[in-house]
Amino acid sequence: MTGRGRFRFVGKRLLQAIPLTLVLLLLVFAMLKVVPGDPALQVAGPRASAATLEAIRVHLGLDQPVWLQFVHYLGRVVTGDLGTTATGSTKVSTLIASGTPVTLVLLAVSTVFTVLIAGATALLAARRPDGLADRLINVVAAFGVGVPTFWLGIVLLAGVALPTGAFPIGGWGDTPATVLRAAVLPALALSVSVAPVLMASLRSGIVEARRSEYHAAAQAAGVRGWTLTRRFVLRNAAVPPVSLLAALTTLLLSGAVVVESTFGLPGLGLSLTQAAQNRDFNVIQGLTLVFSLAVVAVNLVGDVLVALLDPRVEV
Amino acid sequence: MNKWTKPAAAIAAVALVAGCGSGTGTGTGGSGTGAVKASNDLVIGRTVAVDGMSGDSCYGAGSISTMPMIYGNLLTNKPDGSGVQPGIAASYDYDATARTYTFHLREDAGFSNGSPVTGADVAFSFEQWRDGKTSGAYYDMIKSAEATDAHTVVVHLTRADTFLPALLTWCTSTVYPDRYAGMTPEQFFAKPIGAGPFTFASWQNPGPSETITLKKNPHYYDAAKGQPSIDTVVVKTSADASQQMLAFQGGQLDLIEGLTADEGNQLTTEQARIPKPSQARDLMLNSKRPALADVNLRKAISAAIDRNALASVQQGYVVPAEGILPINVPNSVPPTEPYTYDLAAAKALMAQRADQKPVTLTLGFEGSSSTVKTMVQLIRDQLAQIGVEVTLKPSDSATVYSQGSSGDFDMLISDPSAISPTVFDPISFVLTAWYPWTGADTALMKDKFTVGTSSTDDAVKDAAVRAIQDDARAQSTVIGLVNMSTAFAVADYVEGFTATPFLSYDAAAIRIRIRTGS
Amino acid sequence: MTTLLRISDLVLETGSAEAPLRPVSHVGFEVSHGEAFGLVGESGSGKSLTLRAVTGLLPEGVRQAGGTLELERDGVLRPYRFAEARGRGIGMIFQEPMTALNPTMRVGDLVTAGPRARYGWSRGTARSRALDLLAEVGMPDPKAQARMWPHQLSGGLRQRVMIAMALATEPSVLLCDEPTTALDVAVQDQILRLLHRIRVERGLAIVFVTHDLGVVRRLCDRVAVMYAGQVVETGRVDDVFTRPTHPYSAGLLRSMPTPDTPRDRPLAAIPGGQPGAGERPEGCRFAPRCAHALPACAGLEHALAPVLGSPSRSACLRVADLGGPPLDRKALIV
Amino acid sequence: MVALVQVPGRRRVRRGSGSAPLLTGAVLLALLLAASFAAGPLTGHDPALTDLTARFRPPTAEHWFGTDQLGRDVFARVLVAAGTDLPLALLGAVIPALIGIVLGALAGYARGWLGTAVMRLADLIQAFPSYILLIVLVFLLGPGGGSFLVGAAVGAWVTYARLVRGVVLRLRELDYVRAAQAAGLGHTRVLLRHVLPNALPQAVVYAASDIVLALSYLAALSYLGLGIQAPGIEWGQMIAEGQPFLRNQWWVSVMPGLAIILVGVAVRLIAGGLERRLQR
Repeated sequence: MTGRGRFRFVGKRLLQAIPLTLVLLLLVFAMLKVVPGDPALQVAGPRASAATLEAIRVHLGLDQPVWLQFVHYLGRVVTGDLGTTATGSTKVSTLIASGTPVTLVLLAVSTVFTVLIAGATALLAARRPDGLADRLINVVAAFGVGVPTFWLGIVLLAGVALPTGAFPIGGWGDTPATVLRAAVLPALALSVSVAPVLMASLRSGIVEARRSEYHAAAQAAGVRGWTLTRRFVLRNAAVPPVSLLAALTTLLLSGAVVVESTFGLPGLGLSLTQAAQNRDFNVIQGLTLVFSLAVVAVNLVGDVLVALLDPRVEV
Repeated sequence: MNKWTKPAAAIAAVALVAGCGSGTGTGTGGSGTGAVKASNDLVIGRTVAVDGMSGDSCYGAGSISTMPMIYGNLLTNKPDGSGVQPGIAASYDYDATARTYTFHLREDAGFSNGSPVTGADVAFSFEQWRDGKTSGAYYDMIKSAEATDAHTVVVHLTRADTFLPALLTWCTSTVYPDRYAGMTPEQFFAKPIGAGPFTFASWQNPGPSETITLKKNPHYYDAAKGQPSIDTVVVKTSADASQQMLAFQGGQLDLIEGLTADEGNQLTTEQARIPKPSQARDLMLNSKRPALADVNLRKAISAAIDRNALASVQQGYVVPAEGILPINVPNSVPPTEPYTYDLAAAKALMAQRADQKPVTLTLGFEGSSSTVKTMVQLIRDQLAQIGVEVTLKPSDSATVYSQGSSGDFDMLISDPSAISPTVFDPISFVLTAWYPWTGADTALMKDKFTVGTSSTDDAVKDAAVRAIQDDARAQSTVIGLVNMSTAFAVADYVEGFTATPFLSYDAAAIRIRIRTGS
Repeated sequence: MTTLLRISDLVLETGSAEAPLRPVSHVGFEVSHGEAFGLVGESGSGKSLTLRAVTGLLPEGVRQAGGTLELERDGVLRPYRFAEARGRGIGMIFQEPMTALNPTMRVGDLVTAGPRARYGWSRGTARSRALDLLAEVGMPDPKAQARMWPHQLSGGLRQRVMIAMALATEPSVLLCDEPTTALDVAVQDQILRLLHRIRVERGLAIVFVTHDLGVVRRLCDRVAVMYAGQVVETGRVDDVFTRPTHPYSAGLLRSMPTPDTPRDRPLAAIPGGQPGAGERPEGCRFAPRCAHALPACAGLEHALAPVLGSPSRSACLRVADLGGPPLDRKALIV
Repeated sequence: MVALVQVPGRRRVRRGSGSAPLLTGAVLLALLLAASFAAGPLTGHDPALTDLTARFRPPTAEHWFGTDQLGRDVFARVLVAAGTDLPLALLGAVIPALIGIVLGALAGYARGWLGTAVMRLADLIQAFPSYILLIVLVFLLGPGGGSFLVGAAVGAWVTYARLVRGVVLRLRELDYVRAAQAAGLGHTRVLLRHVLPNALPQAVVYAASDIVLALSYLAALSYLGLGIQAPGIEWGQMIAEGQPFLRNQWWVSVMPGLAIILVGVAVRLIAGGLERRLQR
């Protein structure tokens, strides 16, 4: 693929993502119409008079046709106005702005853990397919998928954080060092359930690459050591997992929601959980939008990455 | 030898290092005397977020303990809960006939920005309290406040009132610099300036998992006495009480507010500080709901609740309620006829209902506390015995409040706790919130509240309180469940901490035994 | 000419250690400097496995259970370590250039990956060497093609890349595993010419594994015929092709396709099929299919031995009394 | 829920009938399910009975898993909870599988707008992380097992639909399927005869990982108070209730966690065994 071809490919995928994004927005907008309750009442509070409510309805554009309301909604989303929380104390956009870095750091650290755990175990398991290590890792991986993330989180808190004192028991940090330390255990709990999925895919990729003719040919041509592993095994073995990227990310995001609640990390997931518990509509709506747009973006990145890693992929 | 071993081992090693992290907790944790902490910082854990930085919006336990740290009050509670004591005001005079209070301010009180607290500041503050959107109603007896000199403020009332001194200890009575020191209210409350022992430094992730950091205020009025002793206060809020307990045991928290029996029972007796039970826990019944409009159902519910059982699961922290108001508060008297558990009577009352349809009710409560969760399960089981089916509905405290205020509930658990040394304090909550929320008739309570708060005679006050309790029993829209102690978990190296019965405590007096030398 | 590569008594096993199967048993041959050596046989005869064993790149599950592999170094034949020999001395070309070229690497990078890993060539050195090598193997526009991905090239060009890759470490012997099987006839010819040219220019020794006798005839100096995991006859190409000393070689030659017979036609001249590794008879493995077999053939495994009156060596018990007339020369014209 | 393409335990199809693991897993689940209906008689304790005099008893011969903060028998409750968790997790995987197979077949056979519509819908669904979709649906529909099932059905059918559609697209070009259609066999017959057998092994693997995922999501929801509500008894909810006592009365929340892991292992055994059988 030439440079221009790549550019065009990315552009094409971006264009393809636009209708999906619009439909997503429509869907999230439609949530507003499905939920029982008067949005004007939410804004005005319970003690508002009928006149106030009517004024707010006009102000919110609730007296206009639905399509126009949707256009207005789009306008508000574009300008970052997602309303306030149910108690009115905080803007949803503020909540998202403060929660996003937390969730991103958590996701980043878990991704690192997931890749390290999956990479190391996959390499180990692939050394001898069906060997003792391979079988053992497979069994452990099956357990890993089955262990409930939140339960593991509790156990890590009581069993690791408490006795060692090396990690904060719940909560987040305020400096890079404390933030990273706070992310370690939650990320670990998260990785345990996600790493096996990546591991399985990576392992079969490695086995396949190692059995390949190009691997033998490279060896015959004198390629050895880390170059052989990196350029003739890992690079090729990375293609199937990268095509899993979107699926893995949604799995990680799902897990992050649970883990943030377990560890009390002030991220988007905790906000979502608390909003669901407190039936805070605006927050749910805003966060749903953020999460789904993130997935669309990740899908996009995943497709582009696959194309970069595997030049054979049709552009 | 396979080529794979080396990279695999290298990655595994990296994973191990990354997984282990480094560093140690802030505290040494540990138990027994002689425990010390590495730094002069107090890390406080709690489950309830503050309600903002404005005193006007203060209603929850988080704000009740935080506001006095930042702003300071004219008067404060005596640690044993028996009355008020001087704060920013060194003394006050009251003239019942002239309906005026005169406050004499301390001359050494200063705001965190360095300017001294003057009469003008206090007069401005009185106006802000009275005009507040949320809590202004408590201050409706105030006609005007004026600074007669730099350290004297005269407050004129519309009626005789003995409640004001207690009110001035509340978290709503926050002393502000005059005209918010030249800032808009938005600017001011984003980075408030106060005369309390600590200065606002930062407020991260406002909400259920917020972190508030406060620094020592060098201009605090007791600075000469070496108060506050602590350099930094960090308040960490988390909805998960059990997690906080672990953090405390791991030495990562030095103090936990709002400790309940479940958590307290996991601590040593020195660590769990339990004041006398003076927090009422009531059940609100929304009489605007068709089923609950029938007083027979409300009374049946009251009779079907076994308050001894509720108390027994939290021994040492909780006693059964006799009325709706907290005990161990000055002028608190029980109703003429205390609650009794009588299943037969409850069933009889159920049979007397006008509408014999089966009853299904939701029960809202603040879900972060395991003791509340246990309590509501027991209530659900108990009410099932008279055929009332209960659906439990946990939320966070802000949501419970908004459910109550918007009337969006069948039954709601709430705590009309005393936060100042007079029973008229919880009565005022019930009068302005609980009763309107449940659709109760407020006429008698309003009347008796005025009678009680305009008198200086304890007998008059007691009689008014008893009438209020009896009225509550008759209406049964608010039902007393238990009286609780809100306890504190205090690390062994924390000294000078006194657990007061009113949720707030004197943070300025707290000292930390720190590690000396290297 | 001195011996460059000597394989002796090579035994390859698969399956469990208790009951192993031997796809290759006691195979040996020698290749001299600059010599082209052919290893022919049907699929399953073990010729490709033998070649792989020379570089130590046996497929999973196949192991070397015996034998000595020696390579000349400073005038002396000595056993070699695979990892060493691969980068210096032995190069290899694979049958399917499509699967043998890493699809995720550009042609230029691929060609010099070996010496870069081994000698730590700088990027610049590697790039200019890659262009030289690509030019040497006759890539029409090395600069442009170095930037391409393998899948963008035609089969013939891919095989040229494969050859360039094998030449990058300056081997003294090039192992070719059916290098033209996957290619069009016209392209086959180009590749064969290329290999011949390189051999001459570089003074390379080449080991050709193929089932195409025509190729052997055209390119090789000496040949070994393999059947069921054994070498049944070895000798100079001229001798073996004109006067085969083993009935199997003779049959093979008789069935040799002329340019107009379909490529994968079975060996019509010999009835039956080659036995698999698990079903080999005692004694001479060809005996069940051999028109000349005696009862003694089934009992005795006959090792390669010199043949009276011929420079070849044969594994046939009856080589002396069969002798046989020379083959019809017409069949050998390619 | 999203069934992922690669799941440990799947790739290795060893020789053997797979009967032993299949049987072990099935027996484990069957025993657990059966015990859930007879938890009371089996343990000698009423799982719902609060006994404030018997709070926090550690595991003994009387109370195998100890008692909780209300003096209820944890073993009896763990067993009863199996009756909530297992059927819901099972349905949470089977319902979307059925929906996905039907929609996938539809998308494969019906070229044109219908097929496109189904696949676009699949794209849309996949834009939501499964658990977040679940939370949103629970929010819209209210907490409870029904909402959970709807959420699972909406989220997890996509994988099956894609799988079946792929097989249909591949098979419809094959001669024998054409012949079958020419011979007058309906789409349903072709689907049952030719498509399902081809898609089944992988669908079973997906479903197995979906059951495990569904269980962990159900437990997570309930743990957060959004799933099964008391007085319903559910493992995640039990873990949440026992969490405050984790240090001194660990059994209250550790036991239900172990139960979840046990089910995960049993499902994995069954899936592995079934797959081996189906691929023979």
